[in-house]
Amino acid sequence: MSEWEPKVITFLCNWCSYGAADLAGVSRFQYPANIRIIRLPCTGRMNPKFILAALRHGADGVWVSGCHPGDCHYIEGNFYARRKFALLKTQLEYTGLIEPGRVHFSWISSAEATIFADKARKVVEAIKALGPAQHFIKKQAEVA
Amino acid sequence: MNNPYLPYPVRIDSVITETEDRNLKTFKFIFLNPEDEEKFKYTAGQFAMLSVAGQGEIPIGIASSPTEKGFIKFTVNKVGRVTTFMHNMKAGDIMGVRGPCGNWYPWDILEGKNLVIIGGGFAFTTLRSSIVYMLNPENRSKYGKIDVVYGARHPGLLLYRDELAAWEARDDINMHITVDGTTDPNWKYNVGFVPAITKQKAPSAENSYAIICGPPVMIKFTLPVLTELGFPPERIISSLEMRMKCGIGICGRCNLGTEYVCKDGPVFTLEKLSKLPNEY
Amino acid sequence: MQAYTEKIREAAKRLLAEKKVDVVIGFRKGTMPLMNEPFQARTPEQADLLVWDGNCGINLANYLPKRTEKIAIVAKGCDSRNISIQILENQIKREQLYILGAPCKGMTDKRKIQDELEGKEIFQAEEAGGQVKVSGRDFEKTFNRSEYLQENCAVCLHRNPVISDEMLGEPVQEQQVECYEDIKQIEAMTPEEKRKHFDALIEPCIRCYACRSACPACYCPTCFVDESKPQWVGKTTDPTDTRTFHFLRAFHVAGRCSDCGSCERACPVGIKVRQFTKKLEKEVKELYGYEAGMVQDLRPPLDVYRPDDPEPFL
Amino acid sequence: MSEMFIAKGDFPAIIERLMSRYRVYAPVKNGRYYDFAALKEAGAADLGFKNTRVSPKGVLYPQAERMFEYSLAKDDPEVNIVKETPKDFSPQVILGIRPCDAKGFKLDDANFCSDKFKDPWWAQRREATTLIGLACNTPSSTCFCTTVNTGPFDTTGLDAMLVDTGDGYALQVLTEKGKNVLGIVDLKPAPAQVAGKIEELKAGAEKSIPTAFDPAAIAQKETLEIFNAPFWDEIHFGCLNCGTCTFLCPTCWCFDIQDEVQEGTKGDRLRLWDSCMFSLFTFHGSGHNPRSQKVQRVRQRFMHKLKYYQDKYGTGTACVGCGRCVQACPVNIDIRQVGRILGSGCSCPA
Repeated sequence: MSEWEPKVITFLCNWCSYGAADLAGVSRFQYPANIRIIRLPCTGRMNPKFILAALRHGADGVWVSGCHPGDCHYIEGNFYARRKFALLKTQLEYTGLIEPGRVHFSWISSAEATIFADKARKVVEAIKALGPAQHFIKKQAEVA
Repeated sequence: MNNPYLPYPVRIDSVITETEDRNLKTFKFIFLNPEDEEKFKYTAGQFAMLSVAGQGEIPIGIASSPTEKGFIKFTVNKVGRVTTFMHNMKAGDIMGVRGPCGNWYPWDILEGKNLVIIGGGFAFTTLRSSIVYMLNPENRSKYGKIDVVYGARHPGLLLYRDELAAWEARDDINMHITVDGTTDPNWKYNVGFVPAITKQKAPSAENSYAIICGPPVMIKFTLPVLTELGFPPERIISSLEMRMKCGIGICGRCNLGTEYVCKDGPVFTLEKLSKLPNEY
Repeated sequence: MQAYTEKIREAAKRLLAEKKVDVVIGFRKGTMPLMNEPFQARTPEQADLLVWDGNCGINLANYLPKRTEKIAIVAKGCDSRNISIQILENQIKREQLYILGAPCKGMTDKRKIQDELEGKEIFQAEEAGGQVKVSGRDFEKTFNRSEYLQENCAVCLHRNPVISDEMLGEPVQEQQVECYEDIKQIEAMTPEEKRKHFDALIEPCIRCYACRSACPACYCPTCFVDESKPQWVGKTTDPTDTRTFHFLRAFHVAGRCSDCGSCERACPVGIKVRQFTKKLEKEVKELYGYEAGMVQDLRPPLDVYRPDDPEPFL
Repeated sequence: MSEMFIAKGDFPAIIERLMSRYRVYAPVKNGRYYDFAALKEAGAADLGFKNTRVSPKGVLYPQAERMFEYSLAKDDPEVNIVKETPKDFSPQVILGIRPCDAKGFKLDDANFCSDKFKDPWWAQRREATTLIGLACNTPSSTCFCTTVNTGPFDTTGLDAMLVDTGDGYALQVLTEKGKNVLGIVDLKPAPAQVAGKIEELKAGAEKSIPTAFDPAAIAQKETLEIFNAPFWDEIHFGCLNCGTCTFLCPTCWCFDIQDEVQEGTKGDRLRLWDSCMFSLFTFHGSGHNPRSQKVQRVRQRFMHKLKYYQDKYGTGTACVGCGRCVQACPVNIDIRQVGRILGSGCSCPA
């Protein structure tokens, strides 16, 4: 598996973290190419089903990032998201669906390109350390 | 063992957008294996299960007529998962067709009778099949007078407009095309709801059968008109829609009393329907 | 608790006769030992069929959403908490309801009693005092009800109804119990052990969704398992699909679950599905100090926020 | 046909002999409940059961079954062509099936194999399966098989039947199929007194099952009269539409067909048990739902079992009285009670 590179589905809020990714790009900051970005209007749009869907379809990790609490473009979207994430992460780990370290959350503003690149590296590193995801991938149904 | 669930592979020969809202497209299929066409021998009024690999299957009335050889046609409304997917498919794509399923309009009984065909909206597909079938030179003499009342909300929603115009020009079929309303100053046909136009044209019930297909609300208001014109329930024929999966009377979901709509229907007389639970 | 029977009948007759309500929702005696059937009395005569004992485990709040008539309903602690959630979530209006509060000493777990009988079949069961006497072909046995309660009842902290228009009895004393013992045991496991534990737990699942259907907090117009565009979860008993189902089902009731145990009671194959929901209950309590339905106008935790909410996920 | 005898001590060896030639399904204790499972070792079979939690229909008609497979890869010359999946229809035996469940298979046959269409998977598995039943000496209190035209010693659906006589099993071979399968094991003729013992057990068992309702009375009623009767309001109230009854039932055959795709390049067409209790069951793509209300779905289940099937086939109800739904219903809706109400036409305390 030396050539294995993780796939990390990354949900970024349009107003902050996506801007940070953009800025990181135009600033030519290096960050791993393992992340596959999906733009969301707001982390408040983030549905736990999206994360499960990504993992079911074979993502090795998921990273969700949005505006810092208090800076939401829609005033309070990420405040709601925050509660969902807290419960979701605990429950994912509690039920053993995924190992700790496969699902990441962060708040990154559109100015924080260095932080974005840095976090991207950390996320990919953590997921690499865990190896390929195995247990929660939907395979061909085991049926008669 | 012959597997009734296995679709015949077909190639999409053409896709025609029928209506202005682009929600209805007519798919013309050609069987990949010519011998399958022989096995898929159908009668006007039957339906088939259209199968898209990876999406699922849907029951759709056969719009082509058994007298049209070499292809089969279906007009599909975009509503759910399979139909939406189909609307994005193109000529040349491969999919599947299974059937034919269900019963058909009782052509043996209808011989020598006058026919009043009433259709609304996109429920005109098996009626188109029936009309083409009857107008075929070999068959036309078997039936008496044919009256067709066909309505849509506005002219842009009528199906098969070229054919409607051609039928309009013939003298062996009386077309009564109508729309609920139109802003087209050149509209040369009727304006009004199907029940009203049926009442106005008042086709004779003498030696006649009525076949009616359309949205429930149209059927609800047209049935009293037909009764008024003197059609008894056993001479009013309709076709039901149900959610279906197997299409061959096994999977159970289209069950109505003792009948399976997919196998024992979808064509029922009003008399038969009055004895069945009204869960359709 | 059987003393409630007379009071329920009396109240039902009165409310129906005075036309204060159109129906009274309660239980009637079941055809099976240790079972009662949810029942709605529409006439004072039918009110005489209403009963109450330790076999009223199904959460009656389940029969309320989207109803329009005036309803009297018998509510245990958990039922009343679900009713208040339903009121908050506009499933039913408070004005429509006349709540007959039933302080509760827990519901009998039929399966636990059955387990003690070495496969022998119970023909009859009688409840008296704190005891259940069961009998069958050539046997008779008496159990202390308190030792054979549904697991959720054994660790219930809110036995008294939180809202009511009329109480059927004096409030009972609340229990002082450690209610998260099994959750803590699971928390202490390694990720691998956790996965194995839950895989074994849901292995018998036949995906009938009885747990969802029995849940008084499940009333989404379209359940996620029924969505087809996109389809979030497959419909076979494939392990990943079953895991997804149980995970999302529990997550959907996070902070709205009163731990009434209806899901577990309804499961035809005996899966302890509460192990999913109880953890979320614990987290919600620890993180946000919220317990489902305990305070009338407090919305469920995923519906609200505080600017200084903890961020344990960062 | 002839009556044989197997001493209990010899029984495991007999199962092993059968296993050497056939896939053998037998009741196996799994936690609190019994299930029919393919035996890996003879000792796992446990005939000390009342009945299994889920009916054995899954042996012939699995809860999920791959019907077809296909490729979705663009460069595959056979892309999008749906093809049959190879399947194993080798001979198998269900050992210890109760007479009611075996009778249930016969009722299912009418649905799966009609005059016009044969369900290939059901038909082939059915053909490959030999049913060695086990008579019920001590029926459960929820049993009402005798009401619905079968019984604890009913042999109609079976190829052979075992009767537990205490120290051993008396074995009646009933069909050619049963004879062929059991031909591979050494059997001793039953001692003379066994026949009397069987009669005694049979009489005792039948006597212990009360008549629950009158199917003929339901058959005689007008469909629409009971369909529109007011008692459904009361019958349906407690129902959670959980579908447990339909999943456990030996004669609930309804299924769904679903496509599942793996990695976008290949996929399966699956069929899965479905239930008339679910609102999605009849939900049209257009949004219309002919059975959108709970009361309609509950009515459909009972009407189909107790009325429509009787009217359609004239061979009695689509219920074999196994009592599983009565035992497992979380809200204690009792089909026996419903049968009484349908037959009498009212919900007065019947």
